[in-house]
Amino acid sequence: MTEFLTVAVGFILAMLALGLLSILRGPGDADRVMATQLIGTGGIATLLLLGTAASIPAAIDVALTLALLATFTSIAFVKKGLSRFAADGTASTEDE
Amino acid sequence: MSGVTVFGLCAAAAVGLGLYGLITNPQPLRKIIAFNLLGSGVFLLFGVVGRRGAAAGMGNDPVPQALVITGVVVAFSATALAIALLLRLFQTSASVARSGRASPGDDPDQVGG
Amino acid sequence: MSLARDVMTIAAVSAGAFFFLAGTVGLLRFPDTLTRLHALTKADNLGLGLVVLGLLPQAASLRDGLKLVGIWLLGLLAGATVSQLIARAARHGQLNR
Amino acid sequence: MRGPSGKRDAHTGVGVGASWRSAASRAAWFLCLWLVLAGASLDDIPAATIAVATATWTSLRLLEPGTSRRSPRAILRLALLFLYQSIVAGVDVARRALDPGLPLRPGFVAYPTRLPRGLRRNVFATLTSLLPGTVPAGEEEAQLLYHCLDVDQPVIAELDQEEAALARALYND
Amino acid sequence: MLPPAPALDAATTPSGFLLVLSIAIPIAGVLLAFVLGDRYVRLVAFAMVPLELAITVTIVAAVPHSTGPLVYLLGAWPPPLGVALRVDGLAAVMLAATAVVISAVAVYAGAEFSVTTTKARAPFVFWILLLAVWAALNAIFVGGDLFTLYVALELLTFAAVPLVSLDGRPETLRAAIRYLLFALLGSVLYLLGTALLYGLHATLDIVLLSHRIGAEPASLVAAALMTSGLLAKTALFPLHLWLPPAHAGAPAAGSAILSGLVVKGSFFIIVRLWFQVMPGLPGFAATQLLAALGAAAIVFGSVLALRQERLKLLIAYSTLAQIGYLFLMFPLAFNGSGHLESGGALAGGLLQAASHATAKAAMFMAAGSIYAGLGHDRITGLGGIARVLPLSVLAFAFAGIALIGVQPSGASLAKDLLLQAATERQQWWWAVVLQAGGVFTAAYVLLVLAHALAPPDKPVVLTGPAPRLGDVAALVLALCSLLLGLVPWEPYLPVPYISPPDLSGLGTLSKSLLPVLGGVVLAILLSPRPHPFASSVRWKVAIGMLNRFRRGCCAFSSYVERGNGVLCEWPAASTCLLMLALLFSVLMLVAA
Amino acid sequence: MSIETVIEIVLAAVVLTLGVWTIVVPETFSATVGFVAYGLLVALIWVRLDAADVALTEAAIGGGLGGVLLLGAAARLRDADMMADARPGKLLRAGAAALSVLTAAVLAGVVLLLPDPAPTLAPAAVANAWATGLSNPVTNVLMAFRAMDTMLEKVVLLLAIIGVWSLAPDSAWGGRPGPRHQADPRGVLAFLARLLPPVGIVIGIYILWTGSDHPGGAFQGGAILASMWLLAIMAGLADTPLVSHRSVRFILVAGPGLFLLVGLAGLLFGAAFLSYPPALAKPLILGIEIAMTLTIAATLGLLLAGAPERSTEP
Repeated sequence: MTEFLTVAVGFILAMLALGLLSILRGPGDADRVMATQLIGTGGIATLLLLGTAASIPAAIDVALTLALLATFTSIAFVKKGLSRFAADGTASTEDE
Repeated sequence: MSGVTVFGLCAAAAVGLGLYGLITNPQPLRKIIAFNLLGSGVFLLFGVVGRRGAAAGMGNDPVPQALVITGVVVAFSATALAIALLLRLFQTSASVARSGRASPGDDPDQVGG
Repeated sequence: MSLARDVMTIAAVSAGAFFFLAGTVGLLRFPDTLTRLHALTKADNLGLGLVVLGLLPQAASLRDGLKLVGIWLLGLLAGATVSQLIARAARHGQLNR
Repeated sequence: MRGPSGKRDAHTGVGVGASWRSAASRAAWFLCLWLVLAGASLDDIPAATIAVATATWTSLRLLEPGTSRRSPRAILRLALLFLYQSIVAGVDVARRALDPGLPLRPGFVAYPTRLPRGLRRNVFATLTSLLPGTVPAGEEEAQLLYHCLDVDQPVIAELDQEEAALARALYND
Repeated sequence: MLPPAPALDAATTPSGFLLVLSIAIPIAGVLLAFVLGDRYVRLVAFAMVPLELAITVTIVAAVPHSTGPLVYLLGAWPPPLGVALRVDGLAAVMLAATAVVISAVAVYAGAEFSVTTTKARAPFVFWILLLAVWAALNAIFVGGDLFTLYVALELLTFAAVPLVSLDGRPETLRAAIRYLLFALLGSVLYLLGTALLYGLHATLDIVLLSHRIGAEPASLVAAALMTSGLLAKTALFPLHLWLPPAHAGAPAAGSAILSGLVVKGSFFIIVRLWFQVMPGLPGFAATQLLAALGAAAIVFGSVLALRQERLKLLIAYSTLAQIGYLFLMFPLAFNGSGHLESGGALAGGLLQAASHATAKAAMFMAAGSIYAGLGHDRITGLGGIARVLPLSVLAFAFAGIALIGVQPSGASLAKDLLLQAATERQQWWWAVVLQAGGVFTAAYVLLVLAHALAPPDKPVVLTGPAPRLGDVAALVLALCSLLLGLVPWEPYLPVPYISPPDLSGLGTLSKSLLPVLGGVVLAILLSPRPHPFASSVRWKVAIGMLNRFRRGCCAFSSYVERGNGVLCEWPAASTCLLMLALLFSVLMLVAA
Repeated sequence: MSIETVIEIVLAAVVLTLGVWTIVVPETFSATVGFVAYGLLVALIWVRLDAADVALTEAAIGGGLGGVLLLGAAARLRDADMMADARPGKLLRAGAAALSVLTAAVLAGVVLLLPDPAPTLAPAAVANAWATGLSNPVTNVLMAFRAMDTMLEKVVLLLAIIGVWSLAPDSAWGGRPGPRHQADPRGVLAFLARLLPPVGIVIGIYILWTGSDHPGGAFQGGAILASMWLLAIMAGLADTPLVSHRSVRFILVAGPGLFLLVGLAGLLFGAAFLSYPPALAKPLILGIEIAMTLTIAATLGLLLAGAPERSTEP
C-alpha cells in the first residue's frame, strides 16, 4: 500500500508542477494567483497521501492548516491588487 | 539516508538561488523575497541536519527544529519590518514625485483575462 | 477485510489522481482565465475529495477520518469562494481591456 | 462540523430566545469540531471551553442569527444533490479537458435569482460555483452573472432546481 | 552518541544570577515602557538605566574575584541541551563600556527626547530602543551559545534599524532599508554557519564547541560563513555600504549608539568565534586577510572622512576607519604554534573597541549639539562655534584626542599593546599601519577643530538653546575615553605590561606630537576644501609650495571616493561579501 | 534508487523550479506568487523530513500571513521602480551567478561530508522530558531547554512592532494601523469572513493546545488566529485597534512579560532563571504558551496591518 500511495504522491506532484508552470506563465495576475489555489488542493492531497504513506499523523494537521489558509493569498490579491475594480462586489451592485 | 541527501542538496541550491537574487535584483521587494528564499534554504539545512540526527524514536532531532521555528519567526518579523519600511518609503517618495505627474493611468496588465 | 480496504483506497486514490490529471490538462489547454478557473476548482476539488475518500479506510481512527472529511469541506469552501473572487476579478479585467 | 453548518442552525424565533438558541446550536457545532480535532479527553476541558466560547462569540458577532426554518430532510437532499452535482461537474470538466476537440463555448449567463442579496445569495452562489460548468462571476441587481464553459447547456434550469432545493432546505419562510 | 560533556563549567557560579539580570532588567524596561505608553516611557528608562548600571558595576566587580568566568546555566540545564551565560574579562570590559555609553546617551537624550503632546512618537521609540539595544548587547556579551547569539544579534538589528529612520525622511528610510537588508544577509550567513556546526558537533555552546571542533572542512566553511556574515554587520571595508548613510541620518543620540556600540556587537562575536571557538583553525593567511581589510578600511574611511562636507558624515566615515583598526589585532595575536593567542594583541583590540565606543559616542553627541545650535553641520560653516558652543567643541576635541591615541587615552594604550605585539610577532607592516591610522585620525579631527576654532565670517547665530547637560555628558564620555589608559586592566584583559603614564616625558610628547603633525599635513593635502587659515599670507606661501603635491593627493582621494562609490553599490558589496566568505573558506582550508 | 527517493527528487525539483522562477521572472508580482507557492510546497518537504512542527509553522506563515504580506506589498508597489537600485551589468550578474553557484556547490559538498552517524541531541531531549511533563520534544526545547532563545525571539517580535509603528507620521501616532478596509458587507469576501474565523479559532486553539504533546504550539496557533483576525479586517468586518490603547499594548507584551515573570520567579524561588518546578512545569508552560499565543496573534496581525495611518479622531 505504501508503494502505491507514494506513487500517487509522485503523480499528483507532477501534475501540480505542470499546472503551476502553465498558470504561473500568466498572462494575467489572476491566472498566477490561481497557482496558490492549485497548491491549496493539490498540496493538501499530497500532504495527506504523504502522511499516510510515511505514517506521520501530524501531516493531517498540516493539511488542515493549509486548507484553512489556502484562500488567503487570493484574498490579498483581490483586496489589494484590484481595489479600484472593487472585485469583492462593491462596484457591481449598489444597495438594493 | 538518500532522501536526506536530496533535500540537503536542495537546501544548498536554495541558498545559492537566494544569494543570486539578493545580489542582482534591483527591486527592494525582490531582494526581500530572495532573502526569504535564502532563509528557507538555511532552515532546510537545519531540517536535514536534524533528520540525520534522528534517534531515540524521533524522526528528527528536536533541537534544530526548535531553532528553525525561532528562526522562522525572526525572519518573518524581519520581512514585515522591511516591507513596512518599503511601503513607507514608497508613500513618502510618491508624495514627492506625484506633485509633478498626472495620476497614473490604468495599467491594462493589472488583471488577467 | 484489509484487502477490501486496500482495493477501495487504490480505486479512489487512482480516480482522484485521474481528476488531478484532468484538471492539469484543463489548465494547460483551456484558453482563458475564466475557463481555467473551472478546471482548477471543479476537477481538483473532486480529485481531493476522491483522495480523501481513498484514505478514509486507511485512517487510524474515526476521528482521523472525520478530520479528513473536514479538510475536504474546508477545501471546498475555499475553492468555491476563491473561484468567485477570482472570477469577478478576471471579469472586471476583461471589461477593462 | 464547520462554519456554514453553524450558520444554518439559526432557528425561527424572535429576540433573545432565538439568539440564545442559535448560540447554543453553533456552540454545539464548534464542540463537535473540537472533538473531531482533539478527541474527547478530560484534560482538554479548559481548552475546549475557551475554544468553543470564543468561536461562538466571534461567530455571533460576525454573523447574526438567522430567522428562517430549516428542514433536516431537505438539507440531506440538498447535500446529496450537491455531492452529485460536484461529481458531475468534475467529470464534465475532465471530459472537456481531455476531449481532443476541446468542446468549449464559454460565455456569461445571467440568472435572475429570487434570493435577496447578502447571506442567502452568497450561500447560493457558493453552492452553485461547484455546479457543472458554472462559476459565479458577479452580480447585477437581481441577477447573478455566471461564467459558463458551455452556454448551450441548460444552465438556467439547473440553477433553478438548485435554488429550489436550497430554499426548501434552509430558507423556507 | 554524544561524548560526555566536559565538566568545565557545568555549574552556576555564585554571582551568576547577575548575568541573567543584566539581560532581564532592560527587557523588563522595554516591556514596561511599552505598556505604560508615551507619557511614562522616559521615566521607565531613567529608572532602568541606574539599575542596570549598578548591575553592570557589580558584575564587573565580581569578575576579578572569580577563578574562571562567571557562569549561569539557564533553567539549570547544562549545555549542550541547555544554554549557558558566561562573563569573562572580555565580556566584562564590553559590558562596562556599554553601560557607560548608554548612561551618557540617556543623559544627553533626556532633553531631546522628552514627550510633548505633539511629538510623542520619536521619544517613545527612542527610549524603548535604547533599552532594547542594551539588552541585546548584554545578551551578546554574556551569551554562551551561538544560536542565542544569533537571536541577540537580530534583537540588536531590530533595535538599531528604527533608530536610523526615526525622523522618517525618505533618505533615512532608504538608509534603514539598506541597513536592514544587508544586516539580514549577514545574519543569514551566520545562521548557515551555525547549522553546519550543529550538524557536525550537535552543540552550539561556545565552550563545548571549542573542545569538539577540529579542522573538518565543514567547520572551516561554517566559520568562514559566520565570519563574513558578522563582518557585514560590523561594516568592515568593503562591506560598509550601509554604514555612513545610516549613522549619519539617525538623530545624534541614535548615531552615538549605532556607531559607538551596535557595530561592536557583531565584532565581539567575531572575537569569540576566532579566539575562543576555534583559536587553532583560522591560520596565518586568514588573519592577514582580516587585517588587510582593516588597513584598507583605515585608508578609505579616513580619506573619505576628509572629503565630507557634513560633520556627521565625517564622523560616520571615521567610524569606518576605526572599525578597520579593530581588526589589526588578529594577525598580531597569531603565535608561533599557529594559534590565536588571547594575549596583549587581543587586549589591545578590545581596549580599542572600548575607547572607540566612548569617544565616538561623545563625538556624535557633540556633533548633535552643534547641529542643534547652528541648524546645520557643514564643516566649512563651523567658524566661530568654539566661542558660542565651547563645551561641545571641547567634548569633540577631547574625544578626537583620545581617538588619535594621545596618552593616557585608551587608544594609546591599545596602540602600545598592538605595537608591542607587532614587534614580538615580527610583523612590522602592521606597525606601520597602526602608526598611519593614528595620523589619519589626527587629520580629520584636526580638520574639524581648525574650522571650529577659526574666526567666523559673520557672527554666529544660534538657532536653538545649547543643551548644557547633554554637552556635559558628551564631555564626560570623552574624558572617559581619554583616561581609559589609567584604568587597571589586568583583572580583565591580559595586559602584559603597565606603562607608567608619563605625561611629561619627552618620548611621550614626541609620540603624541608625531601623529598630530602628520595629521596636519594630511589634512591640508587631502581635504578638497579651502582651509580656514589659508587666508593668512604665510599659509598661502606654504601651501603654494605644496600645491603640486596637493593636487596629486586630491586626485588620489577623488579616486578613493569614486572607488568607494562603486563598492557602495548593492551588487558590488554583496558580491564582495560572498567573495570574502569563499576566500576565508579557501584560506582556512589551505591552512588546515 | 527506491521509490521514496524518486518522490523526494520530484518534490525537490518542483520546489527548486519555483525557486528559480521566483528569482528570474521579470515581474515582481509573478515572483511573489511564485514564492508563496514555493513556501507552501516547502511545508511538504518538512513533513517528509519528519519535522511536523516546522511544517505547521511553514504552512501557517507561508500559506496565510506571508502570502498576504508579500502579495499586498507587491500590489501596492506596482510602479515603484523609483526605489530600485541600478540594474547590475551583465558582467556583475555573471560574477554573482558564478559566486552563488560556487557557494551552493561548497555547501552541497559540505552537506555530503557531514559525519555519519550524525551527532544528535534527540536522546538527551527525550531523556529530560520528565522535567516538563510535556511529550512534544520540540515544545520542550522551545519552552524549557532553550527558553531563553524563545523569550528573546518574542522580544524581537515586539521590536518589530515598534519598528513598524515608528514609521507612522507624527500626526497619526496612536491611531489605527493601516487603511480602513472597505468591502461589500454582503459580498463574497464578507461571506467567507463571517464563516471562516470561528472555525479558524477552534483550529488555532487546538493547534496551540495539542502542541504540548503533538506537533503544534504557540506560534503556529497564534499565526492561525492572526490570519483569522486579518480576514475579518480585510473584509471590513473588524478594524485595527488604536495603537495607543492600553489593552492592545498589554496583549502585545503579555507573552514575553509572563515568560520573564515566570523566569524571574524561578530565579528567586526555584532552581534557576527559566526553570520550572517539575510539579508545576506543565501548567506554567501552558500558561506562558497561552499568553504567547495571544501576543503572537496580535503581533502578527498588527505587523501585517502596518504603521498607524489614521489619527486618533474617528
